[in-house]
Amino acid sequence: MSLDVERIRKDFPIFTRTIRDGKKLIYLDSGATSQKPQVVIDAEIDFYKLHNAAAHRGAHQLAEEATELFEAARETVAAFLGADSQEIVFTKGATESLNLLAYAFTNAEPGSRFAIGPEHTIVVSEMEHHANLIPWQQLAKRSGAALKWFSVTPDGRLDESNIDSLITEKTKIVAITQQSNVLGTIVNLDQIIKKAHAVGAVVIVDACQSVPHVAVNARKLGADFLTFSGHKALGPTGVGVLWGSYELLNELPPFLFGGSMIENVTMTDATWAQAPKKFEAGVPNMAQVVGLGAALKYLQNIGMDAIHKHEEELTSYLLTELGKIEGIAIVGPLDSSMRGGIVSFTVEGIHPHDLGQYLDSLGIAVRTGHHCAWPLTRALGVPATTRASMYLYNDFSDLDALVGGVKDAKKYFGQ
Amino acid sequence: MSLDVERIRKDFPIFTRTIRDGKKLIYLDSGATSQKPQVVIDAEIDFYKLHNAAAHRGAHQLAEEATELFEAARETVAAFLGADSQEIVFTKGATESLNLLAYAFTNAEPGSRFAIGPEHTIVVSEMEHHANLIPWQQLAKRSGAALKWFSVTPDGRLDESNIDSLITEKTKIVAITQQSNVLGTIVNLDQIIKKAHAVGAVVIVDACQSVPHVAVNARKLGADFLTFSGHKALGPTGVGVLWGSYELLNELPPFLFGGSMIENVTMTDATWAQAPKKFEAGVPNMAQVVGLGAALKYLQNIGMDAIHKHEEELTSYLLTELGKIEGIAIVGPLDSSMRGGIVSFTVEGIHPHDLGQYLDSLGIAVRTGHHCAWPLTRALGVPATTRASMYLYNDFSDLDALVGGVKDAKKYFGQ
Amino acid sequence: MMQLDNLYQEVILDHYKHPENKGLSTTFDAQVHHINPSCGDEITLNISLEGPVVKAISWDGVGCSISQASVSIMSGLMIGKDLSAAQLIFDNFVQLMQSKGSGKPDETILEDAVSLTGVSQYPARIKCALLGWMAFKDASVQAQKKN
Amino acid sequence: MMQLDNLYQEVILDHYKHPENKGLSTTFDAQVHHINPSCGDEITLNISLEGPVVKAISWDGVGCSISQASVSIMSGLMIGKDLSAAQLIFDNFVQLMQSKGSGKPDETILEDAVSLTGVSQYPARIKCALLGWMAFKDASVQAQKKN
Ligand SMILES: Cc1ncc(COP(=O)(O)O)c(C=O)c1O
Ligand SMILES: Cc1ncc(COP(=O)(O)O)c(C=O)c1O
Repeated sequence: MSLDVERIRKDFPIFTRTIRDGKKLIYLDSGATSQKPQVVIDAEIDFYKLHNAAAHRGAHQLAEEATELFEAARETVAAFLGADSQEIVFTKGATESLNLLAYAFTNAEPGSRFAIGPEHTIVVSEMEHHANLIPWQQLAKRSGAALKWFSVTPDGRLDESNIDSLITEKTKIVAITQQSNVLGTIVNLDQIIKKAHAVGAVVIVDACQSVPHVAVNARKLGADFLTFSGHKALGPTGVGVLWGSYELLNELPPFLFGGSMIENVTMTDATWAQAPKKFEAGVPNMAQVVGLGAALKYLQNIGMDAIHKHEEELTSYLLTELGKIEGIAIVGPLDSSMRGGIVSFTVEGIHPHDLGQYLDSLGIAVRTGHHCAWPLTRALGVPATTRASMYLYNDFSDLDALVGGVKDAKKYFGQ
Repeated sequence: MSLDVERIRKDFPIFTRTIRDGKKLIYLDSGATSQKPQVVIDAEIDFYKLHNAAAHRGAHQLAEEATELFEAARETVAAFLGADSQEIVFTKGATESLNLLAYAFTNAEPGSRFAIGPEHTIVVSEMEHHANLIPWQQLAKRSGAALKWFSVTPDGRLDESNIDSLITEKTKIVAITQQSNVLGTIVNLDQIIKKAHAVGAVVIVDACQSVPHVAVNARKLGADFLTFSGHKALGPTGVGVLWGSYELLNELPPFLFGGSMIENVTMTDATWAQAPKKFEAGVPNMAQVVGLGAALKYLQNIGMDAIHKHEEELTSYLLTELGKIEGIAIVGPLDSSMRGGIVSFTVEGIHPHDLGQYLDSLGIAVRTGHHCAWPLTRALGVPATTRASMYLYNDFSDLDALVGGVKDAKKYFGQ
Repeated sequence: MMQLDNLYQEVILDHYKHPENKGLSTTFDAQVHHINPSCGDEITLNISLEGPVVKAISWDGVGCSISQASVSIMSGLMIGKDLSAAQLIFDNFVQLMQSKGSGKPDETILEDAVSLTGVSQYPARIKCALLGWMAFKDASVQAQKKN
Repeated sequence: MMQLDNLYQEVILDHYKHPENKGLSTTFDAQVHHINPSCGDEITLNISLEGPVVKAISWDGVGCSISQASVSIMSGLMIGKDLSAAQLIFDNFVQLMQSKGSGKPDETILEDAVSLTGVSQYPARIKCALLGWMAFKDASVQAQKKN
């Protein structure tokens, strides 16, 4: 294996606990949220114990230290994404980031490049997470713009065959995922970004499932905005990142209004600070931002390429082993080079919820259901799936346990 | 003193550190953010180390535990506010809560009780924090409604003399603070709430500076919505609370769209879960919510009445001692029963920023500037003030240090 | 595996494989459609009343063994009962589900539904067990209004 | 108190008490108004050019000793310089402020402004020291455009 998983697991305190009367924890639900290494927990603790004060709001030493830690984390995130630190906005999660963008478009003055109306279209895909679908449904509703979408092929790839009729001169926004949280499919965005920019559309990338698992260079990717959640990238809960190319970010109208995002305020009006402060109203989620910085440093030390390779090996193994079980149907591409470390499947005669419960009794944590991508599971023609999602702390033995568990479940439920 | 401060300080690890070459930390900036007791830090750590998983999104044991901890914290918050747990929405902070409300009004269907237009007015006050001012300025702009406000009397109280011309049949929203973060003034909201409800307006209370310091019963207060930030109430950064009376909360349109806030989703449309889930899109700030629960339990164990009494004693002492210094002007009421533990002042000939820096060199942390209430400092006719804000871990010796520091600063700057 | 057997009792797996009253009737006094947003399970349920008596229940849907067995058991229990008796059963069952494993089910009231007692120890599954019951409740209220 | 003396040098307190070029001229080529949003300090600054030479600077404003002294010192330094020399001084000063205490100020270029060296150790105060300088920069660009 590319990674020394045994050593890595020692960094994650949760693996010292057991599940359901003493069973080893087999955590295959990192697509929902990742576990946290001690360094991340320590970074939050240190902030609270030693440097806690309101960043950017005081001249005293604690406030200075809090500000420095906060801004250093911004630089870490920027370096991680190959971006400039002024292009990094901290949010509470990807869901907020995507809503921020959708509302900011609504807040745009007529004539601004973000202004959107009935003459425009918004393009998404059928494999979007609800977080990258419903905000655009709502923006469409508010603005009168039409919502269009890429379909999914029967084998779980993005169907780009009708790109020319989808992305047209009318297109204002293309919001699309870089990796499906259900199918595991990695979406090659090059053609879409090129086409979108050719017609002057703004491209927004949901990188929740990619950034934690594979090196992503925001600039090189060429999109305009990109977002991910800290908690899926070994970071704390309650923090997310919105990256925007600076020119657009600075032009974008603000979303949340309050302290620290202003330039000047009277009773009747206000003007805004430059980006990124313009988008960070209120006392920020400082400890979480600092924790996220520690998480990304930890990932970088191990190496995103090694992590990606490791997950490829695991995925390939799991696809093979699961494929041997009768009655199993894997959703998404069967070619492991087209996917990240997520494998969703169904087992004939066993509802995913029952399978998940059975696996849980063995200490194996998977997710079951529609995975917040209900239109996709509907398009796939399944009411729900069971999803195993992997990360740097998983190894083949975890997958053997899963495969064995599925086999046992078939017996248990009499299939 | 009402509280055993020496014992309390032992619960807060930050007080073991020193400032600027070995000076004792005198933290008088709790109005910006409070320090954290070990129990709060431990609650976050425990969550990450033992129970971390996506709440409400899995049938495995970790997800069950995460859900239970998360929902138990909701019950703690509800009990703290004398409310029902279904009335508690977790946000990232008061700023988000207030923006949530302002956008939700915009999202209301025509005919809904939240729908707002040019025929309506929104009423705030001149002593609002930017977080409870700018969202309403923007809502006014979006909707065409007129923004009106209560003035502040020269001695820093809310001027209610023109309440009848301010709150009228046209009034849709009254958004007002329960305690000024600059003046320390406690606003008696009874008359305003009564009047607002008589005309059918929705009353929104910014309780950022009250809830952490004095027992607040949301139901008894009689407002419709109320918000505070966890980080000012001994809780983690990155978490806030929005309370709403259930009927209104459940009718209120959602704000952030994404996972976990839905009932059903297709490619073109979505329907919503009941409150409070409707307002909690995305994987929540779980560790922070759990930490906030621990913070409120800690406060409750000490007793909100005792804390309030303690702060009254401190405030009264500080008002007296500062008042003895020549050239000092205290803003806000001089009667300590009308204020919480916040004292803002100016010193003739010394700019607050310089005073703050001098105090910092002695280890004393205060805040200087407009305190995110710029229209108020403008109305008071001062460019900025120095603010000392107290909490349960402060004692008379902290205030003696402050008063001594101010006197020394006068000498240092030649006043 | 003992704990899990608590959840998946024989009776449940039997009902899952051989559900009762599955397949929607063509006539009904009320029809409702309920979903479980967290996992996507869905149920459509028809009810016919004769005066205060539940004359017929039929249903269709997709879901896990717990949700399917639970609606099957519920339909068997409720058909032929008058609505006040049905309400008693309903209340008893909801209480049992919310008991966090400490509930003592009354077999004379709940009959086969006591096999679902184990569900109350799995918080995430309670909604599965209640899906059909909530649909029944909703449908019976609507049917009464109509009659 | 030693560290603080580093920040509040005599020269600074002198300029604070006796600011140079304070009081706005009635004529100017450009007038700008800058604020420091985090503390509320404000400055209005007038500039007059004669060809490429800074002929006059006058200003008014409220702010802390650092911001007031800094603009006072800046005005003394810039008046009479041609714009390229002014740019050199400006760049030098900005660099010094961003040096986190490690900068070695060039006294031949910065003259009295070296007294502000200590500011670079106090991150929250750098904006105070730069307020007037940024206003100068902005005003000189505007004045050039106009001329
Ligand atoms: C009165 C008042 N309202 C609102 C806020 C905003 O709170 P936050 O910055 O935590 O969102 C604050 C504190 O900054 C405050 O003191
Ligand atoms: C692809 C994708 N997009 C968006 C989200 C939303 O992220 P969060 O819930 O952290 O805001 C998730 C995870 O839930 C996801 O997997």
